Amino acid sequence: MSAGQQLLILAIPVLPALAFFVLALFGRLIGENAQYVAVFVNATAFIFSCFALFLVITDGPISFSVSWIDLGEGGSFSMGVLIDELAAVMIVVVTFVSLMINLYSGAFMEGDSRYAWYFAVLNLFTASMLGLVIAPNFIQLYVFWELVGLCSYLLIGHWFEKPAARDAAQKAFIVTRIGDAALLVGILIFWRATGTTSFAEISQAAQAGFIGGLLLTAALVLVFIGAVGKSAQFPLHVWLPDAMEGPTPVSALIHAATMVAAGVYLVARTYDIFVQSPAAMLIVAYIGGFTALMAATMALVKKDIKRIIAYSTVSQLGYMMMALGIGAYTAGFFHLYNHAFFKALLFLGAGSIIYAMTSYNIFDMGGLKRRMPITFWTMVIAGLSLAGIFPLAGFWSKDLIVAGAFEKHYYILFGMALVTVFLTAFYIFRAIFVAFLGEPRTEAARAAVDPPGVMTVPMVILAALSIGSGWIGTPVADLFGGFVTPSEFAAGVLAIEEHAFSYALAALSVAVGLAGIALAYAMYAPGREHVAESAYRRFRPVHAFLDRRWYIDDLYNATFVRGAMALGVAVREFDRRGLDGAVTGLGRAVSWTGERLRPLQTGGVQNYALFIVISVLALAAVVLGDALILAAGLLVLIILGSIAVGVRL
Amino acid sequence: MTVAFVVLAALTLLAGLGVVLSRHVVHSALFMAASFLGVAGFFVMLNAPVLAGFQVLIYVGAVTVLVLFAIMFTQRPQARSFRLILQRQHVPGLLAALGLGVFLAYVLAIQDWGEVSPGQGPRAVEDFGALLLGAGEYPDVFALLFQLGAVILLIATIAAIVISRRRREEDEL
Amino acid sequence: MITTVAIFIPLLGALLVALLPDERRIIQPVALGVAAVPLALVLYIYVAFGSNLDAPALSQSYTWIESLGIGYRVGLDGLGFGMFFLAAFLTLIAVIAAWDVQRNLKQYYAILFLAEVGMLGVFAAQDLILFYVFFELTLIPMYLLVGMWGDENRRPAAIKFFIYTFLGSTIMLGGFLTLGILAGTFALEELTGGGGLGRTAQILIAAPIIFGLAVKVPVVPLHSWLPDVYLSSPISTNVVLSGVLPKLGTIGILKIAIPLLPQGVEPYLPYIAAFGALNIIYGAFAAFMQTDLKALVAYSSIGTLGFILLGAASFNAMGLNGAVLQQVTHGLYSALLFILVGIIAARTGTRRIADMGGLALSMPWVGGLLALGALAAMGLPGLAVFVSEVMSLLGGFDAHPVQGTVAALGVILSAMYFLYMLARTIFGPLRRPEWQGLRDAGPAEMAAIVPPAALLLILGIFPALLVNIQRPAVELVLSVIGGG
Amino acid sequence: MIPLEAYLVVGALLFAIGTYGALVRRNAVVVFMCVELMLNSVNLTLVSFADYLPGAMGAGAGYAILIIAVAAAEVAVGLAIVLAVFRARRTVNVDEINLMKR
Repeated sequence: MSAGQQLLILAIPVLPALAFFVLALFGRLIGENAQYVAVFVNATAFIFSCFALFLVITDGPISFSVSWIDLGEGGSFSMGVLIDELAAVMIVVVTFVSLMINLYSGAFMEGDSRYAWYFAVLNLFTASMLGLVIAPNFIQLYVFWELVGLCSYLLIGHWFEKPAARDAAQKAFIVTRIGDAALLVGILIFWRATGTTSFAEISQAAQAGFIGGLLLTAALVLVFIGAVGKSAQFPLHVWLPDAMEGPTPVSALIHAATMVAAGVYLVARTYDIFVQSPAAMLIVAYIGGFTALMAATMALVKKDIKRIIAYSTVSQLGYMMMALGIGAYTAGFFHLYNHAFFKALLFLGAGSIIYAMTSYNIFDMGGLKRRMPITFWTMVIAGLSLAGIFPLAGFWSKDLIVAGAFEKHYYILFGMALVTVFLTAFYIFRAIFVAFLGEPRTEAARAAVDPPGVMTVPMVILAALSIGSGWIGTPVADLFGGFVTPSEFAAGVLAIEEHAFSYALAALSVAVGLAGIALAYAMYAPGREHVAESAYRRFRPVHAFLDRRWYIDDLYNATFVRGAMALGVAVREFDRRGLDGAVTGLGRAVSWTGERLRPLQTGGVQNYALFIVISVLALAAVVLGDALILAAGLLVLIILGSIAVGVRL
Repeated sequence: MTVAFVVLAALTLLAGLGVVLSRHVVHSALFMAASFLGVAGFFVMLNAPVLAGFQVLIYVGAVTVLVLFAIMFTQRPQARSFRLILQRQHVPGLLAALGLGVFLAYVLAIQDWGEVSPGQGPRAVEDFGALLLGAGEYPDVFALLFQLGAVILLIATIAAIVISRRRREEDEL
Repeated sequence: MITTVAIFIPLLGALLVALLPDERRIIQPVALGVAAVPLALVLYIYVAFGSNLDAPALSQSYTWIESLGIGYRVGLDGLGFGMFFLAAFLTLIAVIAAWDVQRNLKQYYAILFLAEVGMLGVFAAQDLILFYVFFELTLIPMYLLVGMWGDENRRPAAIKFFIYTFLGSTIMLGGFLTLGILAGTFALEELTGGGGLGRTAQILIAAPIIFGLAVKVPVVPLHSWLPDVYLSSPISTNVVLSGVLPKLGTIGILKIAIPLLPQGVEPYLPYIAAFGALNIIYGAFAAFMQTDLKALVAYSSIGTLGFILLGAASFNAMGLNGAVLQQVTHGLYSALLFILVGIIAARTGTRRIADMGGLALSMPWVGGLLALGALAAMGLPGLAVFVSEVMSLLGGFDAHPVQGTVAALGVILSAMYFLYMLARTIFGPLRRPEWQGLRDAGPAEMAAIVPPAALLLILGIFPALLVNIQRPAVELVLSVIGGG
Repeated sequence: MIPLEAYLVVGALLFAIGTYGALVRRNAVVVFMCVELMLNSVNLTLVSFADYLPGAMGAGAGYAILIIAVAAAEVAVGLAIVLAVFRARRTVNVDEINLMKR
């Protein structure tokens, strides 16, 4: 490919990065114009991304790199670009959602005291995410992996005056950092075993037998723990709900569409390695399936609309992981792609509500349907898509996953997936019914109106995509499945074969979803509050268990957080008392000994002279070497010494 | 010769003991002068009359006078008791000094000095000059040491002046 | 010749400053000028000789004591160049950051320049005895800087520092002398590879050398002098103390212990790596519960230095390069953090973490750069520490998987305490209403904190700027190890 | 001919006597005198070496000159110190001058 094209593709991540530096350094000068810079940069990046996608479609994968650190035979790292079909779709999604969010944020963040800084970090995030997506090796991936974590930290903590936001940011960073450390160790293992960090070369090395068996599984599990941290899978899911303290557009971009999907993307990216360890694949599948179910149950009882959507995100990411784990590669990534649109839309809808009124609690809302029609209808579309109702986007990918689990004989996972479908439909429509139907419950809800156009336009665009994005992967014309496919190698290992589209399974999953919506209507439709109330009374312990997030956070607090603090105190005290005490004690011992020896220093000049003479005699005796003289001399020395000491002046 | 040696040795050593043991400081100083004279006599016997001259001039003359002056400046009524002029450590001191003397005498006496014959040293003043300036067949290290000695004397003179100078505030004491 | 000039210019500077009248507006510009000269020379060397540090213009060799093979031999190599640069750079920063030195400013600068002579000399010395001389030459100025301009605990702290590190360096000197006398020369170049000594002799000699250097680094559990001294010293002394002084120890390991005694160091490697990991974990846990902001930074420093040990113990290109680079990056971030801590303490009147909060609201630059420094310290990509840490880890894990894994877990711990620190100092609501009007960093303060921050960023994005310089030297060391 | 050893033994004994005095006398001036005795004994030894040993090349005499010079310097400085101490402390007794002890 030509240098011009390379430059153009490089510009995709570099432009937002430049925008970050400009906005961060000159933010005060730029002020309110920051959003125009951001939107312009993102639009450009989006157009370039589309161009890259076009190039990939016509010419195949793009790949080039420059040396970053070169140690000759000692190994070298490069920073490069690898845009294959997977990455091409991903960068388009990232730049597109990012563009939408930048548009939306312009109005949403109006009047914020750190307006330019917000856009700066948002752009840094976009740049990092793009850098991650196009990474051809683990080192580059890790670099940007950490950077998106940083951006997430900064954006969750954007309103850092609020202790809740500050603590949530801290929690998010630390929890994901645990995953990152595992990922790092995984990278270290790969480096040690294969001497490279490139995805392709590691895969080849593994095929050639340089790494295999338990070690390969261990390395992959560690890499997967990294993905678990980023994608908020069990047991590192605890940060994502708290992360909702950040501005809502941030949640839409980072905690729904892009960054949290990075974990899934990582597994997809390294799929050729993963498929070589069936044990690792099983772990991925079961962690994913379990997370999907668990998060869905937690979402059932939440009152905060953003948290409901957050748990939904955890749950949906679990789906994707499960899909990858069972070998339904295309389905998993297809779901990621669809999910990005409808989940971003859900968050933007929530953001619109926040914009109109200050509370996140759905029971403070009510009756918003008439007052905020655009928000309502887009939310319904997104909800239907999430619930997997035909023919919206979510249906196509979710159905592929459910069907995949069935066809590959993972019946437990299939059962979990179906239950999750039901729960998903229930909780999202519970939120929609409570928030939008009936009568307003507060003054704020009564006064709510739809947000300005700059915010609704992205929502409408995303709504359209929530309906239609899945249509490129229908069984009639499976464009997506023909484009993003596992490599021939992975397909061979997994023995993937074409399956006919199962209408029965599709009908089943849609029916389950509709049943969920129906139950939600039965319990939460206007005038039926007593149903929910009686259900709550009957299942109070279960409700408490779910509301306390299965007590997982409490468990972590009691064990890890307390443990680390106790250890910290112990080390501090050891350092202060023990170690420093030992050194001080040594000093004391020396001065004690000195004090005891002090009488020897009589201060009398002649006393010293006497000792000199005695020492000379002793030395002379030694030099003479005659044993007798030596003994006598020493005897004399001892006698004289004791007399001299006795003679203290 | 032997007689002279015995007399000189007796003079030197007894006078030395006198320095140590006499109760009066002035007596000590005079005994010291006597001892120096004995050493000067030895120098004459050892074919070094020049050194003997130096010895008399510097030690018997200058040093003794200096010491006497110091005694004049610092003397206060002396204790009459002999014990009080000595340190409390006089017994170990005596033992140590005896040990040293015995040891030195023993070592120097049993040592085989090889072929010895008197009359080897520089006898004339001219030879001394050559020796100190490192000329002739003598080792040339003395040229340097000689100059160093000169410098030391100069410094010592200055130092003595500085140290013993009365300061104004001391006058008030 | 250039090297010698660069080393001794500060000595002239010290004299010059001492002769000037003791007024800040006269002293400070002159001191700045003096400090800028070595830095300018280093930059000139980088530009003109970057790829060719062996050039004769940079090295000098005079015999001093011929019978013992001791000589005045200086020259730059890739191992020392980064630190040579950093020593010059941080001295300049320290000169700027001396705003809390209230009295005897000219004596302060004069002593600081004396210390600079020692620091520059250590990194350029090519002779064991010369190395030792410069090594000790830093000690007394540092002792004076802490002991005369520190806070109320300065005296005991300074004495502890002096005795502790002097003990270490004396033991080290014992090793040096044994090595030099047995081998008949003290020139590093001739000693490389062991100077003809057998394996047993090398092992025996390596022990005191490594121990002595470990005190200087300091390696846990020999670190107990460090917190007291760091806490007591004025800001600008901290800059040098944390940025350069520990590297006297690590450069000794990298430039002397390993290439000179390859077989002797080899049996100790697993332990060195283990102590590196211990440093990382111990430093993190000790930092975790500190109540004093400065103490937290001090302990974090102990932790980060562990990566140098880990990388050095790897005996492979990746790890050694990482260790050499980590020396520089650690210096940059710790200097930055100590200055910022000093500014914050001066503004708020406290160093207790629990008493702070929301400082980013009133001091965005100070808070932002504190965050940047903390993020750098915890190894965030894009900032230079990440590069060196990852390289050290890759190399270290390659050679010592268990120690490497433990060290990698330090990544979590460092994130924990630094985020905890950020959350309680710059984030959150403003703790006291009167802090609303706290002044953000002024021009002088910005001049002290922006350059290290910028360098962290530049080296983080383009690590090759330094890696390419040090790479040939590391390869030389590797060839010694392989051949030895 | 008187044997060399005789001179040496006299020198040794004189040295011992000087040592004894230097160790036990309280009066600083006497201590100085005793030190002078020791120096003289050394001189005596050196000069006898110079006279008797052919290999000495007369070096003993040279050293003796130097010792005399140093002794003179020492006496000058030493007595000056004694004077200064006496002025400050009103005593020349060595065992009373132990300010360095504390």
